Amino acid sequence: MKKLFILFLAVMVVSFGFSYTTYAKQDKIKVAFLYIGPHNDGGWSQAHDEGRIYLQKHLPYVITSYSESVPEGAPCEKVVRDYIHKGYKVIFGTSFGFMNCLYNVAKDYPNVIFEHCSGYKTRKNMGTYFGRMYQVDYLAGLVAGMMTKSNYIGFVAPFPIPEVVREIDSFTIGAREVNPKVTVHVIWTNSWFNPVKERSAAETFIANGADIIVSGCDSPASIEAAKKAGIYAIAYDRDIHNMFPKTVLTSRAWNWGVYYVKVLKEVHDGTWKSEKYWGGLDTGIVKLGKFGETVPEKVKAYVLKREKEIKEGKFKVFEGPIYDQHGRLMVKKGQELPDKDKLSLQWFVKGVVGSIPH
Amino acid sequence: MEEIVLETRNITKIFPETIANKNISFKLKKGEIHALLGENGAGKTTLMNILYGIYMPTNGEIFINGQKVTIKSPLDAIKLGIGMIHQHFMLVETLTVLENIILGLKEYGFVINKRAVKEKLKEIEHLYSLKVEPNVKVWQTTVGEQQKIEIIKVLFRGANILILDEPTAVLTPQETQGLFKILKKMKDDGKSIIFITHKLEEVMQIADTITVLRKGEVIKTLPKDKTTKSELAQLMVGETQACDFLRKRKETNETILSIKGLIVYSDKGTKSLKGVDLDVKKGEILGIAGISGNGQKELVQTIAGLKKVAEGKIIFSGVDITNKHPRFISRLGINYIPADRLAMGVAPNLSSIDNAIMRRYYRFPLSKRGIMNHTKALAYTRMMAKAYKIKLDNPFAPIKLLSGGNMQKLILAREILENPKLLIASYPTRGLDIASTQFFRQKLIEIANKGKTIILVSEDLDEILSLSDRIAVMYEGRIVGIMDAEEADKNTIGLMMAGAKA
Amino acid sequence: MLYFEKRQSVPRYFKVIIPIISLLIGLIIGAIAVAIVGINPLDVYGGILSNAFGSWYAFSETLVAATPLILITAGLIVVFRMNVWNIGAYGQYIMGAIFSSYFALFASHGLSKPVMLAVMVISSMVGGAIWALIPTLLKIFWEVNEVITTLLLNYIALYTLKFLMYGPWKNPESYGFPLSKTFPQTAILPVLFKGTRLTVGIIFALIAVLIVWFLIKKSKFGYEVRIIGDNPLAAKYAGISVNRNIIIGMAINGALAGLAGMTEVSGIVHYLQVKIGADYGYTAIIVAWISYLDPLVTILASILFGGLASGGYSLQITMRVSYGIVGLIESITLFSLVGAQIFLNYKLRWKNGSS
Amino acid sequence: MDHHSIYISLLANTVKAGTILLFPTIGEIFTERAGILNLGVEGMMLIGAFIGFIVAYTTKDPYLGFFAGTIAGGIASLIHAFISITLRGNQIVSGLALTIFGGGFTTFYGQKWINMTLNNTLPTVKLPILSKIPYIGPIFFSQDLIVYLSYITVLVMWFILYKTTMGLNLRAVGENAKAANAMGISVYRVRYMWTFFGGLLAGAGGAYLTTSYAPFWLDGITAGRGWIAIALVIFAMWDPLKALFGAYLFGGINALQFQLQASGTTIPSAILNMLPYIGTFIVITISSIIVKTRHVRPPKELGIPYIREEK
Repeated sequence: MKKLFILFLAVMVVSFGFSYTTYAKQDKIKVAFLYIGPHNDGGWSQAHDEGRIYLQKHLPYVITSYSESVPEGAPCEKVVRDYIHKGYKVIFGTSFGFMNCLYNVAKDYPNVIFEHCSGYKTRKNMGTYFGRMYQVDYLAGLVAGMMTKSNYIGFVAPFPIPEVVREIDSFTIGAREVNPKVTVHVIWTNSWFNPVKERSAAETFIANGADIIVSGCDSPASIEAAKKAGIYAIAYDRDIHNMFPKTVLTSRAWNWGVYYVKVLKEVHDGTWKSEKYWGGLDTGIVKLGKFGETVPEKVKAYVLKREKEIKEGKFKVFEGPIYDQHGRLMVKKGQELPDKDKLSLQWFVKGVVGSIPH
Repeated sequence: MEEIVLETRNITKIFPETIANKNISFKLKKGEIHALLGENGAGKTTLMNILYGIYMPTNGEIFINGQKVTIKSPLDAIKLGIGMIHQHFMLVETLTVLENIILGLKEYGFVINKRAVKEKLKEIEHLYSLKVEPNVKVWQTTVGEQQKIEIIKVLFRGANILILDEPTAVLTPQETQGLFKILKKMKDDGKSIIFITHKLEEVMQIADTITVLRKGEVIKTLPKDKTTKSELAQLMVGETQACDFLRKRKETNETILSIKGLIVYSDKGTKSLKGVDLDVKKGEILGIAGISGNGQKELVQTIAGLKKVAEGKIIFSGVDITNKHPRFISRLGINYIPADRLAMGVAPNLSSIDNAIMRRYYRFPLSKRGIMNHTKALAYTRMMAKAYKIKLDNPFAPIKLLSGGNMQKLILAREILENPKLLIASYPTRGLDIASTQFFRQKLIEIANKGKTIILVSEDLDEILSLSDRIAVMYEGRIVGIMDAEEADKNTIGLMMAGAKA
Repeated sequence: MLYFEKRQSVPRYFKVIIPIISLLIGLIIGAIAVAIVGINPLDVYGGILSNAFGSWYAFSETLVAATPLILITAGLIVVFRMNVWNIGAYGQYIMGAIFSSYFALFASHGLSKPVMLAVMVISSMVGGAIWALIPTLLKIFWEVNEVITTLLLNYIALYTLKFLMYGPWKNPESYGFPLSKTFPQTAILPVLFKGTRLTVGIIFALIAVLIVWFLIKKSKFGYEVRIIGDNPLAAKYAGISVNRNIIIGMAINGALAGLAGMTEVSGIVHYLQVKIGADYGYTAIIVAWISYLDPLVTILASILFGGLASGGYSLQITMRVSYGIVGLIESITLFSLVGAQIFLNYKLRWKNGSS
Repeated sequence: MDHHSIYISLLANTVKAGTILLFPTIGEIFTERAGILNLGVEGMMLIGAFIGFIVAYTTKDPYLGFFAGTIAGGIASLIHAFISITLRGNQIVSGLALTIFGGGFTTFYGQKWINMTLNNTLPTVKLPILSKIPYIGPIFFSQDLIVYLSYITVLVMWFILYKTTMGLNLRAVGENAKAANAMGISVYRVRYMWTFFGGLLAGAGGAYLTTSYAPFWLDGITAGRGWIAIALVIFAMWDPLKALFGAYLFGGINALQFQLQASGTTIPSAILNMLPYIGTFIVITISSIIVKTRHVRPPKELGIPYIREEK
């Protein structure tokens, strides 16, 4: 036992030696990104990573780094503190689960700037950011509503959180605007990224007669299933029109780069302030992807008209009257659902078949 | 000139720290029955395992039909025409008789040709009057049938050299005669047979040539016609230690243990005890005879609380101990030396101390309020080793490193030191050398002379006859007869062991 | 021909040297794996070392990761010694977190900090123990294989947690996100050293190890566990109740795993969420084995593997070395260790084929 | 779509999903029959899935991918075979190590393959005549070739186990290695062979997953299916034919939860996700009780190393 202990001490001593890493002074701003999945996951994290690369290209005074597959629990804080110890000045946490981790660390490092995606907690040195994807979802809903023949649309959804509920609702609002017979069916996979479950869910929809599959998850598995069955799909996260030109009607895509550039410019100029950023179609942080080959011009024109109206603020997705699943009037005519309620949305609009646990 | 089918030259087998065989040379002639005679531990089984490719010899050579051979595995042995019938049958219980017979054979096709197998079975039945039911699972057959299966297995492989390792141990005297008939028939067919045993009578009855082994060495090879039982005994044992058990019988008419209508099921769900009634009198040595597998093990384990009673009652000194906890029973004064020491009697990888205190570790002074006193445990073990002459170099070393005799002594000491009123000893001398066996028998007599009651289970009829006051015979889960030792003779007991009513 | 020959005695230093060599083999093969993808293994190991032990902060983080490992391993040792294969420490850990969180979230009113923490400690242990006893009772009564049931119960515990997080226990102020409310101050374990996240949880872990050490080496229970582990038939013969001891052992195991869950939510995370340290339950199995089921050695081994895990995460930052390297090193170490067990009982010998 | 076609289509998917489990279950049955407990199924499946994916991706041939994944699973099993057969190590721990190894290996080397998609997956091949049988045809005989291979595997392996000398040797080795050895059977060889076979089939299950069912790569894509396969071995009571029902039953429970959601149930989805595991848990408990009362035992020497020369 004694020997083991001595060996252990030796290891300790040696490893202290390693810690004397040189600390190079640099004028460049070091920026770190935390991803919940692999940087090349083809979905959420990859969209952020594309944003990071965009940032790197556009601002010469920025150095970026990232950590992928960062666990949301205890290890997250260590990763963040390690970055800070290495001189990183801006930390982007790109998943909801990093919120409390960033919030805790931010308290200890008032000179480091923290930006958290999709959460709600802020500090003086910690802001949040997100995009109004629901606007794009609505546009995609228009496309789907006009393209479906069976009027049965399947939505493969990850978790019953407001972000996703909002997507399903706005999509349904769009689809039923042009086709009141449409029903949107929901299956929760309880996972952001699980191709096997996503495929099973899509296949279940197809068996039940769906002719359009909407992916709310981060892998293209459900789109793959749609392709096999020869039906349509609507993609999420990134524009993957190229991969499935015949299947994908359109994509709801993130474009984080514009925001990252905005933040770093502010940081560089010393004008950055903590805020709760929620940009819409007009900012470019969210966008509608390319239309599929089979989408008729008539449909495209209708959708693009609406897109323009939204950008100009003339059209609002969550404007009443909106009824919930059970037919209750939730938003009165002429009113719009306030942002606060959008952010905590926990009910389905009329036309959705599915349930949210309470 | 007689044809030599098998010859060994200077076979030596060294196990770590023991030499099991030392320069063993002997010759087996065609068409003879060659007995290898020796006490337990004389190295007979090791030698046979070497011939059958289970062990590799450390040194020495083997010749088959004059050709030097290397036998690396049983497959090599089978190819050379050697067949072996092991002391513990090599049968797969969950397979059918037929499947066991053709196990490892390639002659019956990739897809098993059952019809061809059955035809050959018929042939053998015709030749040797060996009849078995091919489609029954082996676990459903009796011990006698299992030996038949083993013999058929060997015949199926066309063996010319047969090795039988203590084949009569599990047979009734009558079944033994049946076996001998078959062996003689085989011999007449030109097969050569090696017959391993320690029973002099059998040797005299069946063997043509006898090789006596002692302590791993060949003492002498001699033809049966030119020797006598007493000479063989002398050769086998070496210098005999004079030993006389002075049994002072203190039997009373008081019943200490009373068993009524005991029914117990085996793990497989069959009845292993089918209604046993037995009264044990205070101060007697009751021997239980029977071929193993007839319920002796289940009976004593049930008394010790290790098996569940389905029906019936066990009363000990007026206390109902039916289905009571084993510790409750041992605290009442029943202690038990199990049949298989490594399987049940000890925890082989633990120290001698841990094993020595197994019966009293939870009591003061070894244990107090759940905390153990290791110093006291060591002292207790040392005391035990001294009192019972157990050779214990390092009490902290795993007990499996002790010799069989020492281990058995430790178990005996452990049980006797609990000061039992009733001691159950199951096959207490199995696998022990002569000195240890004598030591054991003497100890048993000694404690019986002090007025303790003993139940002795053994398949060695001589042991039972020489130690017991009364003898009960078990057959197929029942006690078929009880008699006073003085009135008993081997023949009647043998008949009862085979199921004949007293 | 190479063959194994039975040993009569085992040199004492073998038990020290085998785990060390096994770990070295794990590291060497890990190094080869890293080199194949074109990264300098020395950089990788240097990185792991400095990130795990290179500074007081790094070391404190290693201890944070070691805390649940020590607790879980201490319990595993008890049941592994009886040849009961609890693979379900992860589920028991989650249940401990859930049970203690219940009190932190819904019953903290008016309780002082010491009382609150005591309630949480006890409830987490009860929660873990209950989850461990389900497969134990099934094993005892119907011989249901505990490897499978404990493993399935991990999934069931995880989905129970998910159900609570998306449903009834969701914080109404978290905009519907799957988090509980943050625990009140009274339900948060005090930090030992300022500037670190090291809480009194590590003290719980050390106490647990001492208790298990005492139980195994000094108590009657430990003696019975030894006999059961070596020969259950002999145990039965000696009047030891095998089932009772397995139940006690699994209850201890589950309770300690549950307590580990409590130290995580109350000490580190401060609220309940879906992801709370998934690897601990499995890593603890390796730690238990590499420490030869010796409770005191587990402290060292836990720190080592806690450091490997903690350092491994940092590698992703510095060198983009996939976290998979940790699993590779762990598994190869374990393979070597299990394979090398044979040298405790056998010697490798060379013999010419013909004799 | 009418209800008939919904169910037929769902059942056809169930068969497909069940195939992922069927291969490893059959493999583990034979490994255990030889007396070797390999808890590394999950790890071998992951390796099979990973290698299968890479090969299918680079060669653009899903069959080649499936074949390569199968072989990879077999090779992975040899680690376990060496440790548990030659070195007589603890099979439970070695199996766990194999599971961790599979996860670590594929995570480590799989980094750059994550989320790449196969363009060529296994094509559906409708069998002539058979696929025309009402109900049965579209469910069982309008699948890809590997699904048909799984049917053949079940039947052939059942036949081998009970009707051939190879199967006889296998059963003997798992029940009583000493006796088998005495009859000239090489216990080591039989055990190596069937452990390898188990690895092949575990690899096949994994490879089927990534070359047909979910043609992507991601960490831990098998998501515990290896453990379910081990559980199904008990359910099947070590009989290849029963494994077929077990695999499809599990696939069925899995499909059921999605169908319930699609038809708008109010049961929380986390509870529904739990169903397959609770289902397996209950099934294992019930079949263990049956095993106990019916005296269908696991192979007697399961998990016990065989040592030829021992005294």
